[in-house]
Amino acid sequence: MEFLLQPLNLLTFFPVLGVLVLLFLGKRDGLSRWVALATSLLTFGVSLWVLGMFNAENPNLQLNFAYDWIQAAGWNIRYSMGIDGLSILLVLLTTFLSPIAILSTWHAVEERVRDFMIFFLLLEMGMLGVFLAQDLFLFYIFWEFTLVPMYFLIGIWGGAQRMYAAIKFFLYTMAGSILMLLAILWLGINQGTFHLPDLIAMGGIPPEVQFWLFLAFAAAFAIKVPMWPLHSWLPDAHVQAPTAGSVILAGVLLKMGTYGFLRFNLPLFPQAAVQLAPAMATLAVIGIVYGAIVSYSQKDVKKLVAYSSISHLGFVMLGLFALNAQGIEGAILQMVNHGISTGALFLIVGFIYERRHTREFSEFGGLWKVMPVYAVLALIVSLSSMGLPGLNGFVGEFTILLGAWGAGEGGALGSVWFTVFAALGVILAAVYMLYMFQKMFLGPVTVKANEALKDLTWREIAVMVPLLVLIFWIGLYPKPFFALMHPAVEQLVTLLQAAAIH
Amino acid sequence: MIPISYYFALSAILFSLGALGVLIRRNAIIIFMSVELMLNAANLLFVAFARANGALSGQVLVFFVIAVAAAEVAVGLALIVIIFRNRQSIDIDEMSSLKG
Amino acid sequence: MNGELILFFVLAAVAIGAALGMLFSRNAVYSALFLILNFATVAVFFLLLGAPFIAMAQVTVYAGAIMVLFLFVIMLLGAEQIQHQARRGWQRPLAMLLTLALLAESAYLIFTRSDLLTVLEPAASDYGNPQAIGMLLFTEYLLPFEVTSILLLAAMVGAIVLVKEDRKKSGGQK
Amino acid sequence: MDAFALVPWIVFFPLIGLVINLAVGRRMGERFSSIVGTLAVLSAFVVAVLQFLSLQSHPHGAIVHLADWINIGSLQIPWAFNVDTLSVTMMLVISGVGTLIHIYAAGYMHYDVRYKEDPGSFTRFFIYLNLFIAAMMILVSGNSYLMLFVGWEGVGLCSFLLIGFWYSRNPDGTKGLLNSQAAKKAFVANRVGDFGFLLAMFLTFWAFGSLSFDQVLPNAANVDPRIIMAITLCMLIGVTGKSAQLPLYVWLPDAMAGPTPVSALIHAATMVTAGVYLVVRSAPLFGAVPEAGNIVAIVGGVTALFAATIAVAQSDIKKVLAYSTISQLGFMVAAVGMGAYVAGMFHLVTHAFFKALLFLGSGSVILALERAHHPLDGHHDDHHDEHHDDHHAPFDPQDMRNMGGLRKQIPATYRVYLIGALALAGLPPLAGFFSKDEILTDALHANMLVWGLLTAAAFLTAFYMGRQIWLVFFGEARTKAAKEAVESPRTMLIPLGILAALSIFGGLINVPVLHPFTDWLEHTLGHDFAHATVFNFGVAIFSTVLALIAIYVSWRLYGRKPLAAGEVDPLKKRLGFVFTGMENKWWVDELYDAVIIQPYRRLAAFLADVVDWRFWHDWVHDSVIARGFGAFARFLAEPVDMGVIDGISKGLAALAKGLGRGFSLLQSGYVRNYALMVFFGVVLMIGYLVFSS
Repeated sequence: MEFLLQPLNLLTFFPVLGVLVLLFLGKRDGLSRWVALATSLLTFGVSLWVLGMFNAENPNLQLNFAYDWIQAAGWNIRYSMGIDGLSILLVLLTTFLSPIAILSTWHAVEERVRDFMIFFLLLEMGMLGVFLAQDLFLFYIFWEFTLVPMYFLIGIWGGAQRMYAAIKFFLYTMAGSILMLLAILWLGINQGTFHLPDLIAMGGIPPEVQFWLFLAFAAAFAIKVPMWPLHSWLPDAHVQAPTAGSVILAGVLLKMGTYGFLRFNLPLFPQAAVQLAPAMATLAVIGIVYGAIVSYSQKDVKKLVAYSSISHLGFVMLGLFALNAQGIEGAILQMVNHGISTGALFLIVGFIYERRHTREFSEFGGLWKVMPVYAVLALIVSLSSMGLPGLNGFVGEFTILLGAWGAGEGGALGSVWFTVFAALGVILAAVYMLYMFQKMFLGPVTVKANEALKDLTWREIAVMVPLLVLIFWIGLYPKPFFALMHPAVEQLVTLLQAAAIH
Repeated sequence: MIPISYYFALSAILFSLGALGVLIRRNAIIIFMSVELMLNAANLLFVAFARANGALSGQVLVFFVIAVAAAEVAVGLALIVIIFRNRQSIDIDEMSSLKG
Repeated sequence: MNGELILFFVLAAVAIGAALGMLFSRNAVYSALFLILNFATVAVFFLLLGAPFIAMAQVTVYAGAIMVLFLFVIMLLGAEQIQHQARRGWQRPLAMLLTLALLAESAYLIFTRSDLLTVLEPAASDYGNPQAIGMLLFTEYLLPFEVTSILLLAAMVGAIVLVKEDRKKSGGQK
Repeated sequence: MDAFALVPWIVFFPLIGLVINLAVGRRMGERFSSIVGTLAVLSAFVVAVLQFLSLQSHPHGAIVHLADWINIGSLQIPWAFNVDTLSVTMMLVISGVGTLIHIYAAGYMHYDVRYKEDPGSFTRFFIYLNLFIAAMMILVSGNSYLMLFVGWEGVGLCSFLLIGFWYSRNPDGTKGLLNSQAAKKAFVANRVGDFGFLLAMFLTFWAFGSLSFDQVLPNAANVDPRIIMAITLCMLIGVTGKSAQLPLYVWLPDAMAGPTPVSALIHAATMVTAGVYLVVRSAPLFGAVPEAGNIVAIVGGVTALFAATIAVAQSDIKKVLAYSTISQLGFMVAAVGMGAYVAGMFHLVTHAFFKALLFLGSGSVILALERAHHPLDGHHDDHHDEHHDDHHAPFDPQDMRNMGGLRKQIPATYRVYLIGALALAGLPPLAGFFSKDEILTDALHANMLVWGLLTAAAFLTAFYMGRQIWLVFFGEARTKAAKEAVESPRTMLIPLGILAALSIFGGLINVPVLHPFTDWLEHTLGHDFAHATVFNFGVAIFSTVLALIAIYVSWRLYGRKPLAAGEVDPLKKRLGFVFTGMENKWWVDELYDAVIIQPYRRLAAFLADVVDWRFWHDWVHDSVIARGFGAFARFLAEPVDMGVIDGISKGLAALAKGLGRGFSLLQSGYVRNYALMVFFGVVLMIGYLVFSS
């Protein structure tokens, strides 16, 4: 009982409660939806309760607890969880996006609704576990666990090529994870513990070993992010996944990669991080520009959004490897921003897909006239995604670029050219986002089928409103968000600076 | 008065008979009953040794064995019922889909 | 030779005989009845060994509940007999051989291990009474006890689910 | 008692107007929407006036902190407003001219939405306008570069929305994508500029440790001049984007696709001057590195002349004004580049008056023709699309060749337009004369090259305005619509009258000798950057004579013998291919298309289709990895497993067979066999335990 009453355990396993209820429900679709929605909302409530107990001043892990778990054969594996400024926003993002995604499936998923909801809630549990686990072994278990429900979400409820996409997603991610598993085992055996705070406090991994461990961890995370050129699974997975799956995939699952860098690579291998920062930043910048250029040439709306994710996450990676407070805080905020904006973009695409069952640009045009509310929402979301000041995307991108510039001469990156090229991405973002907006919403209505389209329903608007509120809130008053993460980031930056001097 | 070796011998005989039943009978239900017999033989030995050592733990263990046996019988007989329904037979030799 | 020893031998003979009877009856119903007899004898052994609670459990649960279940199933399926048909000729002799080997091993153990010759002393008056067992069950063995209840529940649910006919399927198939 | 604390309301009022219109505007009708929109801006104007009055007693202004915004370590950027003479000047211009244009728009859009067959868009227009005013106010009143940038991009967004206001049409009114194309072009060109601005901000922050004006500007002397040089040049990129200078000016002519009030408000009076404001605001930085100033001045001068040449040959009434705006912005940029900040600001203010007047006047002319061409009353009102296009598509109400003799039909418009044109041409004593003269005087002292460029541009300015007046208002009507043109309603004429008055008397705010505007700005800029220019009679007389000559030449060409319908432009006969070049805007759009846009498109297609999809996704992943794995698996299965291992087993055939038979007997599938084996194992194990002890 004590185990479940730990706030973080309660948070992580709350979705499972819904799964249990669903298991006993039978095949009642309507009820399944409501149960899943209620569960995810309650989970969000629990996460707010955790937020209430969270002390933003404290840079360390909070609400943490650890039980001995697998102690056999000299292995010191513990069941350990904790939350701090690096993860709390992502936890909140997860619990926030889940009910929205569930609400968006109301009419989109008609087959095997109960199974869908079960997988979805299991996925939520897995994601929360990833963000909360503080033991490498436990983390790995949650990390791999998330693959399973996502595999089924894509493979059962996806588009025409779903099996191909699902298997590719699974194999790609697994391949990276195996290297990480090896690195985890090395750490656990050589350092005598799998417990992350202990490992960080212990330090003392020789730099040349750090280098290889860093790369092994990076293999898993870079695929998840995905960093260029390991992004090939992403367009497939996104295009084939159902809308709710895309929302969660872009909103949260990709963040697991960047979060992994932040949580493990930076503090565990600080010297390697300093050493490899320019290389990582190079890949990040290539990703930014490449993603933006490739997006422009897409003919499928959802694919465009998928490629834009590569560009956006490039910003996050650049911010992380600026290794200074501005860069990292900007990166964390940008993770949240991307979750909100790109999640919203996928919803936008989903709305029109439900109506027209196509996502080809050539099938649209002039939708503003037919669906004005939809168009305005899409405009705001597009603007947020391309970083218009006053909306959320800008705050993140600006602080990242500012941090990266500061890491230029004499900093972790060694050159300001990273930032210059990354800032080019800001221009290119406008090019492809406006292209998308123009192709879909502006101009005359050219396709007959579009003339009678219905504007958004109240349910659809209700799905979007929370996202819009956050878009404006973060854009205009991001202080509370920065306040949550600042002490933890400061502590991490101090650690990294010490390593840089070393 | 009665040496423990007597009980040991009795238990061994009963156990061997149970094992023999499992091996030579083809009726699934009888095989099942033979398994119960083996369990019983073990129980007897448990109680006997508990007595010899003056400890009650042996008896408690027997209690658990009985409970587990009850559970096992419930599920096992259910399986037999389904098998019979599907194949109209409970001849254990009719079931050889595990053949390599 | 005192009375207790005589009782032991008589009961042992009955138990072994019942076991053999179970083993070699053609009819499964007879087998079940023999087995009940065997269980009852074993229950008496339990009483002799100062375990009245276990003896009662043996009678009610084993001889009562479980064997009644067996009988039910046998009669329900009408599977008292199956035609004799020796398909695997070498199975039977091999089984006999192995059983004898096991018996031989036991005999060797009995004759070589001196500690098995301990004679059981009369037990203390409160040894093995239900109260003592209960104390033990609800203190030291509380967790296994509770787990057993879950196990029984699971078995019950499992049995029901297994045997329950799928309404949709049965309509089409049968 | 000062009213500085009220300053956030210059942003809030327009936002409130916006929200009201967004919520109920459409339901309440046109009248309501226009009144709410106008009142919102008027309220902002009142606040600006209060600021102005407060500044009379506290000329150094105040910084009003509203809320925190981005706080990360040393990066501290609040939402804070900066009230000083410079920002209040801008506020007054924006809200003042803005109010007039809102009133005008109420009249203009009433017709426009009907011609475009979308009456519901009326409210939308005012929502955008209010949003624009709010963004522009943030731009001019923010106390940090970042807040300025918020407004900077915000007005860019509004510009995008308003250029593409008729998003389903082409500029000539037919259905198509061209308007939205123009909107996109404007946004992207601005983004290129913003890229420079962003870099400038990064440099500034890491050099000064802050982005607030009150911490950056006073410390300009303490920072390495090379860094300041880099900052100012990066800012220049931003300026060329926003203020439509070479080489990023190309979006502004296309921006004329927006409704005419938009052209007046955004693309003439306010937004495009933001770049000038930025340079004036950063005067201490530009002042610290004169080389940067020179580059700015030359960019401005070249732009001024370049755009003026194009304006000469345009036949679209709004395009002439658009290139004229670019040219005049060139004047301002050149001025501030030379360090003549006051002159630049002065010209900004007077230009806002007379260019707004000209644009609104041109709107009145266009509407007059449009109303004559297809009257709204009667059954014409509910035209069907096809019918409408059949009859009216070829007619372009903006083409000056379709006008002529309008002076008689629309006399009120004619009069105010003439005032505006003369003010732009720089004839004394109109507003344009004083401000342009001040710039030329400063240029004479600062940089002869720039002076030459600007003087030539001024000559061309007078010429093309003369040409426009002759073509539009004099001679005989060249079309039926021009003959029947209808004067615009009073809601449009009143703002025109007020702007005409301002164009006449606007020059007084910095009249020579008294120069009150210089003193006013000196409070903010300091004496170094705001010193009075001594009035130079030589320059004044020279430029006036030049302007008169230009007007005379234009009369010789267009006034003496009015252009007949269908006749070729007389200048074309004289200038030949030069005129063709001017007419085609020196093919800059085509050049950009060929050098930047098409290659980018091809690059994107190449990367997306060939590199990312066919090479990386299909070939590497599906062919190399997936098929490679398949081949490897087959290799293991067939040659390795069947060949090698089988080969070994053949050598041991007998044994294998025996074993195989034995094991296959064991794997009988019969439960009892398995049980027997288990039992066998048990007996063995027990035997071991028994006999080993």
